[in-house]
Amino acid sequence: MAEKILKKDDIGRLYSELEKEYKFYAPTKVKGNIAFKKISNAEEIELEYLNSKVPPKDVLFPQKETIFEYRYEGKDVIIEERKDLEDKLLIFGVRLCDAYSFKLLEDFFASGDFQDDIFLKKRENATIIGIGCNSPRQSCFCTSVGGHPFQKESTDVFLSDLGDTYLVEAISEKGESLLKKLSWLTDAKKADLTKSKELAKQAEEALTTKFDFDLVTKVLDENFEHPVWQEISESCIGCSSCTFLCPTCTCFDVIDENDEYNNRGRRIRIWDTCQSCLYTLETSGHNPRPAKIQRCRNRIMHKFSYYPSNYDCLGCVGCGRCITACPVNNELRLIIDKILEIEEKSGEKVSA
Amino acid sequence: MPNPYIPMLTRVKSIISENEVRDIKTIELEFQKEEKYKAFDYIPGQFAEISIIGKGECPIGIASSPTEEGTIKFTIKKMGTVTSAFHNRDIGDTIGVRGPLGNGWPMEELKEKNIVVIGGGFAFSTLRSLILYVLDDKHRKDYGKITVIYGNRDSGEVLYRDVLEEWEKRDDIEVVLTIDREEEGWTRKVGFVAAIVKEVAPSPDNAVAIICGPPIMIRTTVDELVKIGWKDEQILNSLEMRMKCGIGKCGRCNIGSNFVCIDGPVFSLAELKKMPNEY
Amino acid sequence: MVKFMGLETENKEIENNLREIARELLKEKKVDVIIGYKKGTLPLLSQPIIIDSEEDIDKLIWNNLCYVNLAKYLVPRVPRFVDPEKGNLTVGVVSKGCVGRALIHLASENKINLDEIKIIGIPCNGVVNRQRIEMEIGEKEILEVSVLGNNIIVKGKNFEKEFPFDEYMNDLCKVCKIRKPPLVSKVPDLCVGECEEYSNIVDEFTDIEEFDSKTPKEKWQHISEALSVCTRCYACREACPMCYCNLCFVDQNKPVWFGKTTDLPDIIVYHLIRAMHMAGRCVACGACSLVCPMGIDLNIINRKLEKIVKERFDFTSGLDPDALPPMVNFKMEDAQEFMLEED
Amino acid sequence: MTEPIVETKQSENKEWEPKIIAFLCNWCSYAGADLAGVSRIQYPSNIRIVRVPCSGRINAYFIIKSLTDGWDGVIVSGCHPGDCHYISGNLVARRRFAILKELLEFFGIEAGRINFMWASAAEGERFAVLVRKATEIVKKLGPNTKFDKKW
Repeated sequence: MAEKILKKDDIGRLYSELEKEYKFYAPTKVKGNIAFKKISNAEEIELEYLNSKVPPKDVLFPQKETIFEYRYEGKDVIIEERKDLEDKLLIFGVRLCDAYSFKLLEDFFASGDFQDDIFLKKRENATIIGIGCNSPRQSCFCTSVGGHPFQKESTDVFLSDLGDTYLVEAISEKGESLLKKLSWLTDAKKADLTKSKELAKQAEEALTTKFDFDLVTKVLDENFEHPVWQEISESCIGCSSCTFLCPTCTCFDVIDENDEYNNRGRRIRIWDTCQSCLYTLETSGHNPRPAKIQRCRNRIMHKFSYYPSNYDCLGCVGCGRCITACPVNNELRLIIDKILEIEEKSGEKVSA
Repeated sequence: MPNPYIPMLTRVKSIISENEVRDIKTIELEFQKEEKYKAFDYIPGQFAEISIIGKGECPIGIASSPTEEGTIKFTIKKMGTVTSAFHNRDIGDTIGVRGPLGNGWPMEELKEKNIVVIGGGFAFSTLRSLILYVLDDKHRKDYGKITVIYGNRDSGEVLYRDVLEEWEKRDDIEVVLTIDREEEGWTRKVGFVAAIVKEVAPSPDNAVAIICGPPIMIRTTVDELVKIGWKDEQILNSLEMRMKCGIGKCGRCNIGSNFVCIDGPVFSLAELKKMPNEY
Repeated sequence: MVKFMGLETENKEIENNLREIARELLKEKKVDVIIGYKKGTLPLLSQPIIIDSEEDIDKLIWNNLCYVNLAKYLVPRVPRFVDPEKGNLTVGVVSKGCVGRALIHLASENKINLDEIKIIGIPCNGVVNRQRIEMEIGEKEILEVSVLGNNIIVKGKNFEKEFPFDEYMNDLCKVCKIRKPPLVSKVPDLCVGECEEYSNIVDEFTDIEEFDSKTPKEKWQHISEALSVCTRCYACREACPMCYCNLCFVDQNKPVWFGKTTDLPDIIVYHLIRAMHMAGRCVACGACSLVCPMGIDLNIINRKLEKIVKERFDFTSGLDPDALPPMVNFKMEDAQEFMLEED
Repeated sequence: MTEPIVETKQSENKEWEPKIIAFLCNWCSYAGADLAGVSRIQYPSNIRIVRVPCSGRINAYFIIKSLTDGWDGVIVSGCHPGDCHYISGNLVARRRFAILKELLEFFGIEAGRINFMWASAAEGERFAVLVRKATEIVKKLGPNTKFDKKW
């Protein structure tokens, strides 16, 4: 299908046409931060943004989510499954690193003998409209983890910001059928395509942080007990900013919430984090990961060693949120540097 | 694929208080729908997420054997919020069950082999399941000699007295019971499990040792076994870990890249030695 | 390699003094390790650093971005502050006023032995309110920050903006009366560097008058809106030097006291009870607000607490290691106007 | 929790009545309430009493948890200052209550929902009067909705 052009002034029209069919999620300003929320007005859409504070995984895997509801009738329990999973979702204006995270999440939740039906159903019913990242931040490193500021593959429809207009490309079948509904879009010219390509190139060049993650994985696999972990975890204060703002973190806790006056309740899941002491604390009092060193290590190992060995890809999309969020600036780039230093040092020894 | 987080509903059929202190109970559950029971196809050593809806969920090893038809059993010690709530249940109460989960004891690999079962204290539940399974008429011929070494702090803590007595009467299974300290009226062995293992000295030839118990018992027992020629591959353990989902999604029960809930809970000592020491 | 970013400031003198003192302390073996700040890798940030050799001394910095309260690393001690053989090491702590206060208050709660630390006092003129600046800059990337005179100059691609420092410093710093670590008469050689003796701190609390005069409805509106974005990551708790409990009340599960979700009632309850626990203990460092990834401003609550404690119990935390904290203390004549009485 | 609860939060037909949880210290206020009962002094039936060893046992958890659990008001009553069975439990508690009350006000939550009082074992009459007063305050404030969760 041919590429189309969407004028920036026509976003409102796009919204009002799609809003009837889809639950329309878009980046919008909430208390000074960009967040993906279900919007009720096209004016709220904020497309000129760096990236959202809380990643858009929040839409498909919200911080608090009902697994099922229940009712007590005497000694009987009646379980009611969720009915809203069939709603059609539209996630508009997602950065490409986050769009890629949806693929990772989907692969993770679909892996193994048990599939997470709740997430997968939502994912199936969600259409993702991605937007190219013209000016990546200093803390971004998507190209090192197999992404790209203009990586179209993980979206359904792809937008690139050409100044006054957006170039619109349908990437998947879902995207094509969505574009068919927007028949009023004009056709793109060759110059627009060239411009988009140019922007992509510029964006790629703007990314200065680059890592060889194959090497990182190799070093991590060999150095579980290395003293560098002590150094890495030293200044960590054990808050969970990095994990809560991570687009690929999936850990959750399961809780029963009761409405005691009405003999009903719901089993919910809420985000949990490997940085919390309670995460692994057993009822007996034994804790397999009792200190910060183990918890910090678990986070890094999970993303860059366990993920590759279990799912054959890195558990990171290079969005840089953990880098900007860390309050003590104990950030990922430094950690990776320290890990790679192990390899350099051992290399020196061999050559010496 | 149905939502894997939704429990199947069962009812409490019977409750047995297992020990003198009365903080361990065995609860027998009957499925509310017959077809759900049919679908609940498990082997010894697997566990299930059982929940009191409104209180929470916890992973418990299945104590009954697939050969005991009609119901499933769990032995629960009163420890935290959910397990305490289990101790307050009455007959007829509704209980949710999700499972079976985990890999369980490798029943196929154990065939034709001698089995040495070593248990300590309350961790005997999945071992009970295993022994009942092997002793069943349908399966007995598939397996070799069975030796059971079961240790407890005192005689009041011995679980499953009825089946133990039955086993002691049989001649195709050797049962060695022990308690830590001498006690009046106790006619069986006295001493820590490791010491008894040394005394019994089970032969490693064509055999597999299955060990469940507190960490200190496991460590000392494994030392003894290694001394008399057992190999790491022949020693099986069942691990415990904090779990929420039981299906490899909630993240917390990983040891290295393995999840205890889906790759375990049964690991051989050889496998454990390859994993980081985070359990 | 990641580039470390400095902050161009005019207080080089403080920095030089600090390094001088630190060097001497290490050389004369008065301390085993020093904890201080070093340059961060992002503008508007600094990093804590632990130093045990003289080579690293030049990494120590001091500027208006040093907002982490270093007392946090002493309770409990990070592994490097404990020698497997010698036990607790003597730690030199680069301290602005509030870090010094935190250390002294923790000593009054018997969490720190003042003989095992040295306070390297620094006169602080306030830390930059980074969240406020980030929010006002909005969706543009900040690449460089400098403080010159009374101006914070923020530069990025195609923009440069100036913020007056006295307005864009952290709200608690604006009203701070204890800018240098307090001297402790009982342990006279506790402080090296610039410290000061404080007696009778007068505070009018004019800054929260406006909020205090609001109607309950307006207050609720403000508080519930501000807190509604909380993700319950507990960064505020983890950054707070006073939050050292092994198991926080929100994590307790036998029994479960309060909900863990991000529903508004649960968020409010968390912040309310945490505030309760801060009464008479908060040292007004503002770390909780400055580390919040969502940029929630908790300062106003801390100020209110300070006011209640000052007015009711005439107590200022972190001045005297021998003073009994107000919440474990009582006076027969404490005001009780709030108690229900017969008409 | 799982057992059916007979009482419902609001009876729809009648005029709304607040539900108040009262934590009474074992030595003074509980005995005071007892005395009020024995002396047939009437006080509102809105309160449900929990006996605690000392008002010093009560911290913010109990009070806030009561509010989150749906109680419309909380009363804490202990011995008069100086009369505490444990010498100073009520005095330490008084500081806690002062802070909690002011904080609630600051958060914009109706501080009138929580009421503190002293009542000795001999003051059955006073107990009844104060409970009446507290009930009126809470009744005026209306149902406690700030801590309601969405269902």
